[in-house]
Amino acid sequence: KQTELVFYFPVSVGGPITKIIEGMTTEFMKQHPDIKVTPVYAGIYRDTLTKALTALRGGEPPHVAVLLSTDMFTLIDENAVIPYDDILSPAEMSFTKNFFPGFMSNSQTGGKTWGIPFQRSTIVMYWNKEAFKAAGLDPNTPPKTWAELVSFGKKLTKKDASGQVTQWGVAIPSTGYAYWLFQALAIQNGAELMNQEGTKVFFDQPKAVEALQFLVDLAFKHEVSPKGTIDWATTPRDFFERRTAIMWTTTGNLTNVRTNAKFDFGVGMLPANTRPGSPTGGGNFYIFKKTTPEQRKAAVTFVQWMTTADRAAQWGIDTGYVAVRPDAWQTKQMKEYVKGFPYAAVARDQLEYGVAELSTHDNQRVTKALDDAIQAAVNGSKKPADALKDAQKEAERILRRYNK
Amino acid sequence: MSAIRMEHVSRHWGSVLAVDDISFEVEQGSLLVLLGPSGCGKSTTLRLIAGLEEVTSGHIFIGDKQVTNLPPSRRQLAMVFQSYALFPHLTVRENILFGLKVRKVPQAERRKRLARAVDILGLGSLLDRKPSALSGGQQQRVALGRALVAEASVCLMDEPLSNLDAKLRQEMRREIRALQQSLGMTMVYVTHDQVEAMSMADRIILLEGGRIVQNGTPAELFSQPATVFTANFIGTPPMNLLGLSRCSCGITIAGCDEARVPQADSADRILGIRPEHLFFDPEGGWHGIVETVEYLGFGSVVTCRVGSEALAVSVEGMVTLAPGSQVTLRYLQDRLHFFHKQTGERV
Amino acid sequence: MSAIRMEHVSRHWGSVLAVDDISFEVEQGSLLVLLGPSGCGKSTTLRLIAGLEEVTSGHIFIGDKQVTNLPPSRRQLAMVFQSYALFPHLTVRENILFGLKVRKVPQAERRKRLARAVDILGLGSLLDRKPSALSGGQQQRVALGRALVAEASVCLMDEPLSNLDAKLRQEMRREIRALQQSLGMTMVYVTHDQVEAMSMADRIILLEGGRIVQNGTPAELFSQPATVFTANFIGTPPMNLLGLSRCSCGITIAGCDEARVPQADSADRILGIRPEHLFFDPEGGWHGIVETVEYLGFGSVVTCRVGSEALAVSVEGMVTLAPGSQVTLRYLQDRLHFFHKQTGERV
Amino acid sequence: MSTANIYDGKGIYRYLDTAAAWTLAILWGMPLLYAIWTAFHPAEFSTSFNLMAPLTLDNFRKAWNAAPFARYFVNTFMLVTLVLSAQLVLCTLAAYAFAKYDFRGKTILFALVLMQLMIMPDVLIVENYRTMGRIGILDSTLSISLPYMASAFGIFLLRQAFKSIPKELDDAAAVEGAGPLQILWRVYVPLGRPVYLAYALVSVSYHWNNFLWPLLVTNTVNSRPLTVGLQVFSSTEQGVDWSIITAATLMTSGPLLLGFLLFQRQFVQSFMRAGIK
Amino acid sequence: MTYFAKMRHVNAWLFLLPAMALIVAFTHVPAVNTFINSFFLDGRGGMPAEFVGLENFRYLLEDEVFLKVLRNNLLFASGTIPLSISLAMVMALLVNAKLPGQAWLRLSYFVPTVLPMIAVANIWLFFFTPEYGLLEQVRSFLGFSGVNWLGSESTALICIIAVAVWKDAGFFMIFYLAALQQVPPSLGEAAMLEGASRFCYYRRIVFPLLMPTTLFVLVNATINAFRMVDHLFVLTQGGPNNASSLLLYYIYEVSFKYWDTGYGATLTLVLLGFLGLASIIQFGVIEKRVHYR
Ligand SMILES: Nc1ncnc2c1ncn2[C@@H]1O[C@H](COP(=O)(O)OP(=O)(O)OP(=O)(O)O)[C@@H](O)[C@H]1O
Ligand SMILES: Nc1ncnc2c1ncn2[C@@H]1O[C@H](COP(=O)(O)OP(=O)(O)OP(=O)(O)O)[C@@H](O)[C@H]1O
Ligand SMILES: [Mg+2]
Ligand SMILES: [Mg+2]
Repeated sequence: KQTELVFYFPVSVGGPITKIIEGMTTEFMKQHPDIKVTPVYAGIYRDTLTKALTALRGGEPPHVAVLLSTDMFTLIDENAVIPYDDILSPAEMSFTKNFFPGFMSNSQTGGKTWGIPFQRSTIVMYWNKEAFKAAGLDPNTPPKTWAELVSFGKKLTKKDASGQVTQWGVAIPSTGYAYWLFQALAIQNGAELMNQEGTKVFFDQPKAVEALQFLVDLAFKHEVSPKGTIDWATTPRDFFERRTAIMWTTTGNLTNVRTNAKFDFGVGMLPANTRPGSPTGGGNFYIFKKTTPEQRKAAVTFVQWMTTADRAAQWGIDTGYVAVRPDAWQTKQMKEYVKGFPYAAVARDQLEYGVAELSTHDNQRVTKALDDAIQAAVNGSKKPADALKDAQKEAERILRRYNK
Repeated sequence: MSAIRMEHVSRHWGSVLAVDDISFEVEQGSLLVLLGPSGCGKSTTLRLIAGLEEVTSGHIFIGDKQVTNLPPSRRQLAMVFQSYALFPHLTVRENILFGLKVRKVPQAERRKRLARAVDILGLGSLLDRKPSALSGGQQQRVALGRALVAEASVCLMDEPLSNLDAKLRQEMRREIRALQQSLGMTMVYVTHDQVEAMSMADRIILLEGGRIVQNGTPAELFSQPATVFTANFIGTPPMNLLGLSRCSCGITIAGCDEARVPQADSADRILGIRPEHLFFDPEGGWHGIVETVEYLGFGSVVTCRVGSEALAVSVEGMVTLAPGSQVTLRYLQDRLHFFHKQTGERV
Repeated sequence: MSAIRMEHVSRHWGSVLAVDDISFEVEQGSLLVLLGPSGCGKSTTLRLIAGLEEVTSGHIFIGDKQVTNLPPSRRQLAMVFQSYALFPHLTVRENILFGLKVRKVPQAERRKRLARAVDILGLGSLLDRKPSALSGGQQQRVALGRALVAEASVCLMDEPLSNLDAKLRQEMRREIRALQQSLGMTMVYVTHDQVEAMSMADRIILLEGGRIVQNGTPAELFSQPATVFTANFIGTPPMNLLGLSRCSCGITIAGCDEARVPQADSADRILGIRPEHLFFDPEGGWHGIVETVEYLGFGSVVTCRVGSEALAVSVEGMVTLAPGSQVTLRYLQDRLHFFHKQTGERV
Repeated sequence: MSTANIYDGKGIYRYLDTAAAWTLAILWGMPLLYAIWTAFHPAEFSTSFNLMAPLTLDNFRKAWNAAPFARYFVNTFMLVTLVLSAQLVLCTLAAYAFAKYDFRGKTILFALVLMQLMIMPDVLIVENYRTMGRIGILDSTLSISLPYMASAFGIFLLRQAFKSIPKELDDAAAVEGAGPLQILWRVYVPLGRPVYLAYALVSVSYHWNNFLWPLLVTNTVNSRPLTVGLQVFSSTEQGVDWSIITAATLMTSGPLLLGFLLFQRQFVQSFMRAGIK
Repeated sequence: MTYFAKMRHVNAWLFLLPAMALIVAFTHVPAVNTFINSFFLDGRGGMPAEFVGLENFRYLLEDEVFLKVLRNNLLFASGTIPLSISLAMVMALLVNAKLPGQAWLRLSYFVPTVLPMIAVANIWLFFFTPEYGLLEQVRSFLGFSGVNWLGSESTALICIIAVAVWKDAGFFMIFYLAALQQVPPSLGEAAMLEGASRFCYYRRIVFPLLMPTTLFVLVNATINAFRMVDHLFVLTQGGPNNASSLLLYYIYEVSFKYWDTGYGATLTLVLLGFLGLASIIQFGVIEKRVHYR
């Protein structure tokens, strides 16, 4: 008799990625005829979480799901998922050592492993080499520091005869995942935004305020970036349309940029201020509590199958996400790929400076508070310090019940 | 046996006594007209018979069966409505056969009855049209057809002609009457038009305020109105109703010493005299002054003032009397009517 | 001076000649009726005068000014529509004053004119009601009021009474006529009802198919119809139009040897004789058989067959002649009309 | 239809009116025009307009392959059918009761029904979601349609329509021997046709396009209607690709658009005859 | 009770039962439950809900997001309602005037109604995109300075309003069109004979006659103003900094993203309050003034 697994996943690319996942599950089922996996494609991360939790409330959650690593606390609080430790023996748990530790830090809490990295990413910087050339910059040298970012940006910002900007220096999105991009700036400025337990946040510390101030200054003071919020969804298109010479976005966009950019581009680590760094991001495999023992076992089998070195490598190649384990980078196909396209390794290299993504209890709400603060600041409607103070206050109120 | 019998039937809506303790019978095969001014309860009476309204009190019999509590669908009668109530979405054929289909009459029987009705009413070429593509008269006939095929022994009609123009109305009147007589139907026919009533009815029931004022043949209502109300309601133009006064020379028309009315037994009467029974005649005894002259197609009506009263006089064709001219009037002696001044009842 | 003059006016819609080369004049202070069957172009003619339609060709004068190309708002005339066209959201007062407000007539003047109209039409108690709270007759009066206060010298009316019941219609007829005369208005009045036309008009223009058939006074149309069409259109019931035939003893009514018509100069004529001019008289020369008897209120119409023709005879009051009875008829010798069989024109 | 209004612009005014009308029309048609442009051209022309741009159906192919639109179509189609047929039956019966009968509590019941005009199921998503969970029909076409099946708007509209049917027709049918249901079926329903048509079109376009509630109660492809599918499809981590999105948009609203194009005259007329005022 | 009366009651109730049951189950019961739930704080992870009295309401008053969203929604309503209604009326008048291409005009005005909001919002997203979006291309053609339409707190809500107006106006137009066709042409002719100008005719005759339609449309527009949130999902997700968030969208976030059902219920209650208030005002006050039949 077959064990049935419903599997929610959020890879959301207008195109082949759903097909890739479906292909992988089909392949998996061929090898494991006793398990039947139904992949359900559920939109972006946030929607997928909403769906999964909504389904949980409705009594029929999925059995396995790829959800943001940062939603771990939320899922625990909702009593939605079980740790892998409850399914596997300690010996069997050793497989978690195969993954980059940078990715695992978001996947474990209280000594238990709740998620297995799958579709992981970090933020990287893309730049338009042609634009660099036109601005008299070396197309192969991206900005390494905030100061360079500003000075390069000034050169890259082009205006037409009437003073209208036709090309911006840099675009750092402030919708969709505003908190994530902001966290990168905060890390680079030496600020941690939360504690390990996800019960405290430090939004209004001076270093964070400075980071936000920097983001605001890019638009208002240095005028190298558009004023107001910059839309996550349209930023890649801005880049393709040469409306911005540099953009910060997820490594997950690598393949997208490769196919759509009609010019030579570069991919690099984010510039540093007091230190380099980027938060990790992306999704982990979670196993839901409302499952039978057989389903749990089957789910683990599925998860482990999906994250073998070969498959992690292939997944990375197909999508641009970071292959989640070191040995994946040693596979033949990956080596070849990196040889042909060295930028594929940038994200891995940056992992060295990776920091766990902002993740707290009631994560959606806390990040929403931070998002609002960032948007208020880049809109000029609040001073960065005030905005972050408000966000801090709001976050503390939300986290009150987890601090008892 | 009477085809319909109403026994002390009333229908009240709150304090509105639409029909108030009415009793009458309709003879098998006869045509009864319910006549009266607007709001007098004609439609309500008819709808009570049909079962479309429920009685407040009283009993209704159709044939020898009490139907007081039966729904309309089980009273086995046919009805033609003021606006015909043809189903606009059905063809003439479907309209006529509607009831038979609903009653699950077998196909063969349906065909037979349809053929007969179509034959009688001359609807042959119209069968596949929708009512909207028919003239008023044709619609009328379809409505009749629907009533015919039901082969109900009683047919009710609520002002079926009031939407037609004068000419057509006259034709349809004749047609309905002929049909009723030739098929021997019992018919109750509602109208507020006394001309229609007079020209069609075997019997007329005149209603006022939910009560029966007079129940008689057309000739009776015309020549012996039981009350001032009847007198005033029947005839075109209506009967002149004149106040009387007593003066030195006897009883006269009010306000005029010399227009004597020797037939009156008291000044406490109202004198009724039809315009048709007055003539301009130099030898007449009443002197009047012409007030207006109206051409009414069929003839003209001259209004004259005699004393303090206005008298209408019917004259044929067009008249050329100028307002203000002096006239003398003669009346038919044996066509005077007298009513009590207070009760309005015939003396 | 004529108040309105139409010179060879036509209005065509594609191939429809709604109004076809019409010329006439309306005398200052008179009432002209446009009469004719449905679709003959009456409304179109009126709307051409008002400027609501454009002429295809021809000229229109109001007073001594050519208005052919002026918009309606600048022709300075008043119009009463068939459906009154009262503004449903305005009170009676606002309806009446609408035009004056639009034309910025000073307050004092407005008040004066309103008071006068209200006085004439007896609308005093209705001023604050909405049209929906008025009876048909009252609405009619408001529409008249609106026309009155404009104090335009010309007033047009398009079947203003056709929505009213018979009784009210008769009253309003009288009222409108009295008003028109007392105010000395020039009025063009459209109707398809010959009785209305006859009882109101100073002059009647009878239209058929967009052309003028006869233009004359009511008495002329009645007593000297210019064509068979007029003869058939005027009078209730209409004139009997009888075919003639020639036999051994002279010219007779078609199909009957002995009903002689010595006045006829040829059998190629149509004989017209009004029902009012026929009498049952044992000494009469025509023998007939009663076919139907109809009571029509004002009197009765007896249809008799003489030869192959059917004759209507008017009789006063109710008649009790049974269908099938034999009668003899007498006619007024000087009231016969003859028309050409082919052209239909009066001989 | 109506005769010409004498105040309709003449001469120069007519030209001004026409210009105004067309300016507005172009403004209003812009999004659709853009969608058509973009969907039929390669991606690089989605933001720049060049008359010489090559035509392609690629975007449609990509969109069609990128998500199970066939399934979504089936789901939406079933949803719309289910909702509409339930609405027609339930609203007809209720409207008939309200229009024909006089019974105690009628006013109160009608007021209760009318409340739904204000408090639409769209607003009570939280509670209704719970209810669906309790009945255990989440993630099904039934759960999307259930709250909409008894529509106050439908009841109201049909009641108006039924009330405008002459009482005489009802009486005539009763005298002819028809019972209440027969009268409903043979007289009221056929005569309400324009209203049914207008209502059906409104209802179909509403449910074809409804989003928030289906988003909540559906989890999987098995029940997900087009709108939700489209949203899931178009919200990507990688940013928007208008060529594909417009192609998908045209695809999903195609049937409805086509239906309206074909039936627009009847639609507008039935609206007018329905006397929705 | 007489036979007839009994029949009436039984039949009427039978016919009403199915519809009533569903309406009660999905309108009245949830409304009451919402009221009850607003006194509870939701339990996490399957814990039972906790009775907290008026705490949710107290929080309502401190919740800046709520206050902002409420303000937005009122602005949204006061933008969309008059705009969409007046545009609908203008469209109806234009379409009714038998101008060249009438059928196309009607089609073009009405099409937004048929398109799914969620889909067209993506197209509007393009229009509003800074730098190269359509609006920007037009703007730079005209030489004004660039605006980040959706990204700026001051314009995001305006964009949201614009899309809503675009969507609704054509739908309301149909109602006006239907009403306009019922105005007898003779009223216009009478007014013209009285010397009324075109403007005067529309102002004094047509608009007052359209009042009942306006009432109907007003009710619908008001409901829509509190119901239409689909485009938020695509255009702004309520941002930036909640500048374009609306009440129902906030309810969705609170209830389905934060799973704070108790507070969600409290917010829903506010929404219901607004809808109720709107209906009372509209039916109570305005109807008295517009009724003329
Ligand atoms: N459903 C009802 N509710 C209350 N009163 C009614 C109802 N139907 C009729 N009436 C009242 O009963 C009285 C008689 O009405 P009915 O319709 O029988 O008059 P009618 O003689 O047919 O008049 P008409 O010639 O105008 O048709 C009227 O006063 C009317 O207002
Ligand atoms: N707008 C129009 N377009 C085309 N034909 C028209 C128009 N108006 C009137 N007609 C035609 O012109 C002819 C005369 O119409 P008109 O309305 O003047 O007749 P009428 O004498 O007033 O008839 P009725 O007594 O029925 O009102 C008719 O054949 C009619 O069909
Ligand atoms: Mg009646
Ligand atoms: Mg006419």
